[in-house]
Amino acid sequence: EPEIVSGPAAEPDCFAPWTAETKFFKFPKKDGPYRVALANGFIANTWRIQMIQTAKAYAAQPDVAAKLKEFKVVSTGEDVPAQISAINNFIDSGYDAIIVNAQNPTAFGPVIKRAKEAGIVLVAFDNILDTEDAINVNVDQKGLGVLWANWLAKHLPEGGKILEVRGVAGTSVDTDRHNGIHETFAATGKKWDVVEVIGKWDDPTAQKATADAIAVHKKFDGITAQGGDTGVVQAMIDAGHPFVPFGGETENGFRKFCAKHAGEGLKCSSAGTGPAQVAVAIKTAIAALEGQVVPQSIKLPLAIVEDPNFKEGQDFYPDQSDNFFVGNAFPTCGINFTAQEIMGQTKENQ
Amino acid sequence: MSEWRYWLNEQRGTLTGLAIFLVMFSVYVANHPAGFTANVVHTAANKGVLLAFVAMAQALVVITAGIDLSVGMILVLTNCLASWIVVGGAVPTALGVAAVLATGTLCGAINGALVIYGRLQPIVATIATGAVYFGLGLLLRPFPGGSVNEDLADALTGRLFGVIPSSLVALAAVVLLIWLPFRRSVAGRAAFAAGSSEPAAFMSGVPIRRGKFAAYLLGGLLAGMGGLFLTFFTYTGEAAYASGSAYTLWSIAAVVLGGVSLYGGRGSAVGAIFGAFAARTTGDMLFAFDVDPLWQPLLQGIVLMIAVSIGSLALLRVRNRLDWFQ
Amino acid sequence: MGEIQATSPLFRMEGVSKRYGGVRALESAHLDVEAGRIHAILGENGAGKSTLIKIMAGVVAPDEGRMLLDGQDVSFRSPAAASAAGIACVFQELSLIPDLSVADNIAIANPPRRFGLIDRRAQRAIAEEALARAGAEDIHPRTAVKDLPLSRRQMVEIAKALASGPRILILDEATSALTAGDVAKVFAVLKGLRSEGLALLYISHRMHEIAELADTCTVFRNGRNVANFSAGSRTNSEVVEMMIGREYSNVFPPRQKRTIEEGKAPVLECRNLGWSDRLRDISFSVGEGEVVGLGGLEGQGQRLLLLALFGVLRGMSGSVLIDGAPAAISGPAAARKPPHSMALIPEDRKTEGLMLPMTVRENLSFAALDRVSRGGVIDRAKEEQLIDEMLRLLEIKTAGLDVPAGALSGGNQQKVVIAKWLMREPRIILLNDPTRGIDVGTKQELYRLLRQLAEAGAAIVFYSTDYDELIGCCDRVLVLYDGRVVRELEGDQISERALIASALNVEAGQEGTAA
Amino acid sequence: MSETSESRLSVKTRRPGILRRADPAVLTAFGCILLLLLLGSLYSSNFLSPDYLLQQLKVASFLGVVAAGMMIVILLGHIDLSVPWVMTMGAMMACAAAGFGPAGAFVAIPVGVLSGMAFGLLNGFGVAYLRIPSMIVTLASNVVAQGLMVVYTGGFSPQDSAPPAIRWLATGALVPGVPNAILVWFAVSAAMVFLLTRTAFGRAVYGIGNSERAAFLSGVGTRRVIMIAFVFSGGLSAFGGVLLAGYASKAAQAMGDAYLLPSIAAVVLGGTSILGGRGSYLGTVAGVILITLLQSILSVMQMPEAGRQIVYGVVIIVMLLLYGRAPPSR
Ligand SMILES: Nc1ncnc2c1ncn2[C@@H]1O[C@H](COP(=O)(O)OP(=O)(O)OP(=O)(O)O)[C@@H](O)[C@H]1O
Ligand SMILES: Nc1ncnc2c1ncn2[C@@H]1O[C@H](COP(=O)(O)OP(=O)(O)OP(=O)(O)O)[C@@H](O)[C@H]1O
Ligand SMILES: O[C@@H]1[C@@H](O)[C@H](O)OC[C@H]1O
Ligand SMILES: [Mg+2]
Ligand SMILES: [Mg+2]
Repeated sequence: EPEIVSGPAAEPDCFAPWTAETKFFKFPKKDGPYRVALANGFIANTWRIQMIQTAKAYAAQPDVAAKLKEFKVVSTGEDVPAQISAINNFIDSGYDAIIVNAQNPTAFGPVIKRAKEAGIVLVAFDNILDTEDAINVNVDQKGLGVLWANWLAKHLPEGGKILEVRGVAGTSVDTDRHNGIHETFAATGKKWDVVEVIGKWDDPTAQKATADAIAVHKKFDGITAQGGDTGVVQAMIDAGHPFVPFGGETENGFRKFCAKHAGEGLKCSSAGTGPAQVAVAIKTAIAALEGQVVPQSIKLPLAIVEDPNFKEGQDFYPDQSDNFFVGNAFPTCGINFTAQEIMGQTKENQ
Repeated sequence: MSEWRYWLNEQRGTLTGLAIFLVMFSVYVANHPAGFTANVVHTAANKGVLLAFVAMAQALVVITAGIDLSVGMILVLTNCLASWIVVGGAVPTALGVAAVLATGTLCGAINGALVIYGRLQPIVATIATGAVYFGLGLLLRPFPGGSVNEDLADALTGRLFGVIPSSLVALAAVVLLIWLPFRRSVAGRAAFAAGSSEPAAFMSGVPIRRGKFAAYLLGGLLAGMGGLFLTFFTYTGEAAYASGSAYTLWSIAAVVLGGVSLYGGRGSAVGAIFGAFAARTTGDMLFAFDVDPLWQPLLQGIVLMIAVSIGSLALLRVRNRLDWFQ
Repeated sequence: MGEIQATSPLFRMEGVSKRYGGVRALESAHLDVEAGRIHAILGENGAGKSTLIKIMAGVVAPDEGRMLLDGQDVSFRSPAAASAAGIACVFQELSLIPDLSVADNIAIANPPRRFGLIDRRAQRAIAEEALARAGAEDIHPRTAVKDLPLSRRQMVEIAKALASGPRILILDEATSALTAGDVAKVFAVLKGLRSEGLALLYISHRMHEIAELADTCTVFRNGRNVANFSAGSRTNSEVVEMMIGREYSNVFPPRQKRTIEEGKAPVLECRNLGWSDRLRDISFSVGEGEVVGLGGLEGQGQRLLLLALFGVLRGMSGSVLIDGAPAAISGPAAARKPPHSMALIPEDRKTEGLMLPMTVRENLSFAALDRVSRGGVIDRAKEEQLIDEMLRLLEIKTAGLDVPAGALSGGNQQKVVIAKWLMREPRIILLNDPTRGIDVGTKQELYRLLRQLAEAGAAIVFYSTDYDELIGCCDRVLVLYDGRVVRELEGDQISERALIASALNVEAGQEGTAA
Repeated sequence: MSETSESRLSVKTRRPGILRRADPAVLTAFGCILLLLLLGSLYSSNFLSPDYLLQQLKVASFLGVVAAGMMIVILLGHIDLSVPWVMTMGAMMACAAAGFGPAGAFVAIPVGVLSGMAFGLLNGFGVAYLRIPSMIVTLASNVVAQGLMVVYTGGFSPQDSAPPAIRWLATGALVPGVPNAILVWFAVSAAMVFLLTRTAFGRAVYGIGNSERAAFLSGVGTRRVIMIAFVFSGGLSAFGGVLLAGYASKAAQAMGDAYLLPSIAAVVLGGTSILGGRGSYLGTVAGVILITLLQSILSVMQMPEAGRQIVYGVVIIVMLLLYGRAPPSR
């Protein structure tokens, strides 16, 4: 059971509390090296693969490896109960800390309770847990929507017709981002005509939906998309749609387009956090096990790049895959992977 | 042949399912860091029971030579519904449970009506109804949330006398109260008969429609129980499309592993339960063995491939090639 | 013609008609069925016999007409309704459910119940009793039907009909797959039932069975009942003429005297063929132009032997020689190719010979596509030409080449099966009971065809369950018993008496003199 | 069973002339397409614009290619559930091959298609030789394919952007105004019609779908035919993936997920019997267009996802009730 203490956290730049009200935890110090587990849900997209590669790379860094007796990763697929069971199994097998990318933020109540009773440090990231009893390494999903909407509002001061490409229906991430966008638009008091289509965070799907929307609506004044951004731009190009301001995520392909077509009007805000947040989560878990003070909810800095600041070799990599998410570094936490070294790592090792 | 040989022959599929499960589970437990403890069994039981309900639902329909590609979505829909109404005191909770089960049953009845009275092919009819059920689930839960009567949930997902997982007890009760009577009923026999040979069943005056309808209907009920248990297990409702599809696909794998013939007429829901537990254990194996995380999905695929190929060993014994086509 | 004036029949059909699309399967049919009598229904293929019975049994709904049971109007909405009224039926197509046990099947229509659930103990008792009544005590009630051979299944079917305690029992070609011993048992049972006062309807294409059993006969032709008379009041050929509506003579074509070339190897030769314990040490040869019959009781390995020759069975011992050279035939695909050039007319034309929903054209050329195509592409003109030849050769009656094969009458379906193999110009032709369920007229055509093919140089192996056919068609007959060839009869030796004696594997005194 | 087909066909024989050859299901499917467009045009006249229609045909062509493979397998009375990841694999392998310099670019498309054919071979072997129900073999091989792609993506820093040739194949315009994808689909369709109606293989496929036993006893190498059919299906799925990669200009994980159920639905809505043995390729084309249009119109009308799913399901059911019913049993 952690002690509730007052801040600041051990590494305040990295372990930034979510709000001023955020509690701080101090777990009883345990002697290392530790057994740490990562319970991932589904695995079959680039983001997740990149995340797992980052986790392995981070755990293998000499200073981190020295603190770890074991680092085990299990991916349980789409099914929430399977993930719950995996965490239960980790608890029963006596792991010191469990890191989770939760399939469903609200489903883990009983396991959180068990972990707490067993004195296990539970850290959630990316898809975090709806609880104050575990540590959340958090991305401000709603804030992301707000950011994109503000970007569009800045470029379209009079409002306009917007295409919003949404993610996977039924998830909280999609809903949060959507709400952020709409609340922000509403607050401007301008007239916004938002056409929503569903891209499912998938390039071909988003591309198709965008192409259809363009064929029927002919012209949009601005576009925002969560995931599938590369496909959305591709659809604009294919349809000869004029380039317009765009708020989107951080795929390398998207950023390539943003850099290339900025002059023609593709003014982008590209923001999000990369899969490297898993490293922050591991770091947090180790810190907690070492008895350091950590916030219950850690706010990850958004990696934001906006027009005209797209820099080749830093914000995007023209020769690399479209699919990976740039912004894989958290300098404030001393985590400085570049995406391509992550995705290439095993290749070199082999 | 003596009587027990007949029994063995009748139960061959189910026993194969049991054997596959036992082998896999022993290997799993033997390699589990915590070993064979009440906790480990409890965890495996809770996870297995969910798929077991869905697999039983699938088995009932498969026995009629049909297939239900909407079971996973019935699970999702009932989960979303339960997260709204299985709350509050004893009476509202009980009413909520009844309403959730009734909804599952209704979904099954719709599938049955389309297949039997609408004369649609089960594969496509249930692909379509699956979309509808998922859509309804999404209407109920545009994003994850809701709650459930936690006392009831804990009781049904906890342990009896500190050792026996109560979810297993619930599952056994369902087998006893639904499957066994069904199998012994005229409708149940009609379901088997229709699955084995519909023209012969018709000529024999078997109430085919009633039997098939009952199978679909009970299938919906069982899938609804799965949804209810999902809610008990997660305290929440979520319209997760990928998860619904995954349950559907794994339910097919489970019935095959459990010795239910996809051609109809043969198999038992008990076998499907073992199949479900075996299927779940393929995932658990990855936990017990130290497998590179990126290799896990591949390994699971290969284990599944091997498990479903086991049945084809019998083929080596076929000496009259015409027997291939039975 | 009617000599029978029943006072009040148990069951009566008046003006019953049934159409399938344009086909009039039954045309204002009349039928009186009386208690305590065995009533035979005769007619060639497609005459409407089965349709009549399906209507009685509630399987098919009639288009018009009425039915009376005990003078009361009845109409059956389902087989269950007919069964409840006391009508039990043994169908031509077996109506057993393969995955259920014998007991389940026997009690299927109305299983005994306790507390609303099926009482398996009681059910088993019922099954045992019914099996005993049908004379099939050897069948264990727990066996799955699919594990039984065809002849046993037919016995189960009969037991099932008896178990429902019927007042009217209908048997539609119910003995076609039975062994002689079973037939005798079944006949005894039927006679017993008659004396108990049941009404029995009996359909069969076997005239001698009808002669033995029937009290009354009704003949159907083209969906109408054309004659009604007491058994024994007409000669066989009169009856046949009523059935086919024309004169009936010279059933079997004359045999040509064969001259065997010196030193020429037989076209087909088997040496010590064995498979499991079902075929044992079988050796024989078939020369060019020869028709060799396979005789014996059902299920003595004749069908398996044909399948073995055609490469369907795995793990055979012994050897097969073609033109004196050892041949390893790995399956039908290999068997049909030169130099083997074999053809097999299979047992069941509906599931093994034809794809019923596909067109007559597609069925005809199906086995010969390699001969009418180049590089896998079908040459339609060539296909058409071959098909035309076959239609003319076999006089297949069809509304066109684009109608589904399933729409043809049974006899014509069988002709299509034969035609599709003749398109390959086979040298070795294996026939598996090709005339089963075929009417006399068509049979006659088939006999002629066989002879023609033999004269053209084919080697023919001909399995038949009909002794007359073996006698009339074959140059030699091998009689099988328990997977072995127990006798080889040649020329005048082939007589009914000799065939039966060897089939039962008993020593028959003076074969030569039998009728 | 035989009654079923007999009475269906007896209807057919009564209809005159040209109509006799056209399947009523195909006609109804095309009718539904027109109806959909009409309904759509009430929302926006742009639904009838050539731009929009070409765009639909282009997008339909990916599904069309996949559905062609699915149809062969369904005609046999089987099914191929490995479509999603075989498609993804085809796309990823093609793009990966293109990473190996000019030679790679040259073989990219064949490599993608071949990888799909290899999986088809695995499926076909399981179905034809091991006689495992296709539903379960292909389900398992889908999991295996997914596993391979995860390992591959994680381990090999793959090249995944589509090379120009693949781009061109999907989005270029050999005939001005007509995207090549449509031409490719047309070519695949022409080949399919030829294959199914003019070749011995096509006849064998229908024959096996109607009665595998009869086909076997007719001397058809049924196992080989079944295996080849699955190889076709795998190859076409992968080819669909390649085209999709060309459209999206890259390959990505899970890109085939959205194609499994629609490809089955398209084949069946086009009048092919899921039990095998019956169906015409033209119907599949109609089914593909129907599904694509339906999805697109619902998407553009901004129907929320929940409503889209419900409408999508209901429309399929209604259409099946219109013309996809089995005949009554009595
Ligand atoms: N389900 C059906 N659909 C279409 N036509 C049918 C159907 N059943 C029977 N017929 C046709 O009705 C006619 C009478 O058939 P039925 O089966 O009654 O003949 P049958 O006298 O029993 O012949 P067999 O001696 O061959 O058994 C035939 O022309 C047959 O093709
Ligand atoms: N289901 C059907 N659909 C269309 N036509 C059919 C169908 N069944 C039978 N027919 C046709 O109806 C006619 C009468 O059938 P029936 O069985 O009486 O033939 P048949 O000429 O007496 O032949 P056979 O002597 O071989 O029995 C045949 O020409 C047959 O092709
Ligand atoms: O956060 C999301 C992550 O969970 C998913 O796996 O990929 C897309 C990301 O936006
Ligand atoms: Mg006739
Ligand atoms: Mg008949």
